[in-house]
Amino acid sequence: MSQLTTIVTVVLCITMIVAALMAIRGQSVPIAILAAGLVSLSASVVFLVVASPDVAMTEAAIGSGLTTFLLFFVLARVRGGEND
Amino acid sequence: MAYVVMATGFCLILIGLYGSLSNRNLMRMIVAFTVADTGVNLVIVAVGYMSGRTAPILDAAVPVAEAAARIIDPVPQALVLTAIVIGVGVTALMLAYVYKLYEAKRTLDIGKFTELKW
Amino acid sequence: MIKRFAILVMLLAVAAVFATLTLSYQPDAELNQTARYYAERTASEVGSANIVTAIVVTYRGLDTLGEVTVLFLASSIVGLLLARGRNAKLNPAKPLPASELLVTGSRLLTPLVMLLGVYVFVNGHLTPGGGFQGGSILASGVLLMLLADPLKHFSHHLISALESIAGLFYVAIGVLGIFLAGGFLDNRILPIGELGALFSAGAIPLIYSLIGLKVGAEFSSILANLSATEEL
Amino acid sequence: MVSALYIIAVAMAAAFFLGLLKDDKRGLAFIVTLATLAFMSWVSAGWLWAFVANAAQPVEIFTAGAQPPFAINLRMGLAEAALTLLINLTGLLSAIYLKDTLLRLGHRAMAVLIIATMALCGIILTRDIFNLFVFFELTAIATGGLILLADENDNARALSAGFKYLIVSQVISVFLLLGILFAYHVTGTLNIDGMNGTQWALLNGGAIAFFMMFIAVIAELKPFPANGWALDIYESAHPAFSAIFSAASSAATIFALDKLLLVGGAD
Repeated sequence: MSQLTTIVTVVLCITMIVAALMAIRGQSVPIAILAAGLVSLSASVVFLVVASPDVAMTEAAIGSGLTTFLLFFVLARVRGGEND
Repeated sequence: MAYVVMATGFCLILIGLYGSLSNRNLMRMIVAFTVADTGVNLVIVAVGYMSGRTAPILDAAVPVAEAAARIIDPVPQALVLTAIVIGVGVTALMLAYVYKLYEAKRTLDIGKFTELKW
Repeated sequence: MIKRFAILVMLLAVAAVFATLTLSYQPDAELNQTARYYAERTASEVGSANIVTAIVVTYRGLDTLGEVTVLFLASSIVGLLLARGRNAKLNPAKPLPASELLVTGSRLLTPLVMLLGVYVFVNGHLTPGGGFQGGSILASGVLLMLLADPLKHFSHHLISALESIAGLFYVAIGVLGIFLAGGFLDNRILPIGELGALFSAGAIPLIYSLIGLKVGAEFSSILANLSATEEL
Repeated sequence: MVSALYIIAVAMAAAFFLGLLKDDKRGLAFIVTLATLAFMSWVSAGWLWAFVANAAQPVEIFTAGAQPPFAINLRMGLAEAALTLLINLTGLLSAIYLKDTLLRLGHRAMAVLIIATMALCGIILTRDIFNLFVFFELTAIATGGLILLADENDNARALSAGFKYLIVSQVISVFLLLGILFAYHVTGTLNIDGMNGTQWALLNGGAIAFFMMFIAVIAELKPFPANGWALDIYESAHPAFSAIFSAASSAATIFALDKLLLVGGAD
């Protein structure tokens, strides 16, 4: 396993953990949703590095694409209760 | 390599579970669950990984004869495909619930639905 | 404060379990018996170049059938939940019209996104990708249309009709497998063809296209139901 | 005897067919629902009669034309026949009892009811642990949907009970999925009978994997600490649904627990 891919994986894993912490600690809900989208996005790149392209496509298309949009869509409808 | 990805997956699950159980806002709970689901998917794919092998696609690069020696374990990938779509199904359902709960009580704080035992 | 402390203690226990799992885990050097069977037999038995697709559609077809039913359930229940409130309010507030950039952009992009979605699930058995990925790409195409024209009334009946027809065909192909080939959801009801051709791997392209249409229709119906709600 | 696979195939075909009907044809949709549930009960009653009267042997049903450890197989034995009959009859009787609610809510609620009954039968029939997980998820989502059959006035309670139920079932499915996966890694197969052979639970990591699966399925049974939210579901949901939720799904979960004990090597 070449050095480069190991470094890329480690960097991506660190960004994922930081983004996950932001997702639960975020100041406001939109930032939390964006952080969760970032977690899914970097997870799909890690799936590519771990030689599973099918899962990478699914995670990218469904995990970061549709889930993030669903969350923002409902958040727009439920704006009032955001900060309680 | 597999250890790094698996350790990250387990950290994501722990962060997701902590976030969903300790937050009072409904939307934050769902966001934390999405993170936990991504963590579970990472662990599953990490278990199927064998270093130095390639993706389970039979083409010019991986002819059928040497397939068994050169590909990683395809079964966890098939399981993760199902797990991701189930996670999205449940998330969509929970979001519809949040909309209706907000419509009923005009608040997203789970503590306000106190007529229940919990 | 007590509740937070209790959660922390519980998660520490769970973290200990995960740590022992990670430490005691050794990646095995050779494929285990199930994976070895799939690696060697997929080309001859199922004829699909993408082994993961062969497992998802044929060997573990019942899982995928259950999987598609999970999405069917999710979209039905979301429809059930959100439909009740909708007929109460007859005149939805006029949402602000989408910007010029978005309308023209989506008019150009939507056909391309749909084409990509169809390509992904038609070639599911050759290249990475398949019904679920193609279906969600289709749904993001529909999503683009929803964003560009919020008031465009999506006929829910058309979407649920498409979803049900695709589902019925999928179950019919499954039952056909019992009579014509080895068992329920067996893909040898059509000729396997030679590895790598578009019309190879028996009924897998057909099944995965139906799944793609069904997943796309289900996600679109969830999005259409959500977009028809009012801002509270 | 009609193969037990038709319980699952016909239920799904009927649920998808209901989506085709226009919204005003609710009477026809209700008739289709009753016919499907009656057919499912008839199939399992036929098997029960075959086992009781002329002592037939348990039957393995293979799917996808491959041997069990490499494809999913279902087993129809005396216990399975009796339990599926219980579940299908519960589904049928509660459909009759829910007649006015189902007609008010339309064909989607009927499709959810059919799929809930089918998923419970699936938990009992399947001999593959990941398939067990998929049917558990189907039951959890269908329960989340069926809770909404409650009448209009105390809607908020039903909704919050349903939401809490979905949260707990999400946490349970995280542990069940991890348990299944590490069990697969240690034994190399996903089939319950395949796992039963090797005393794998004592090997490296196997004990923890089995423990996680075991805890997840026990949590599905809603024992003491978790019964806070389960009580609210019983109170706020429609009585017919409480019948399904308590009798049928507990029976299915206990049987799944029994199968898991088989996996652990307790023969």
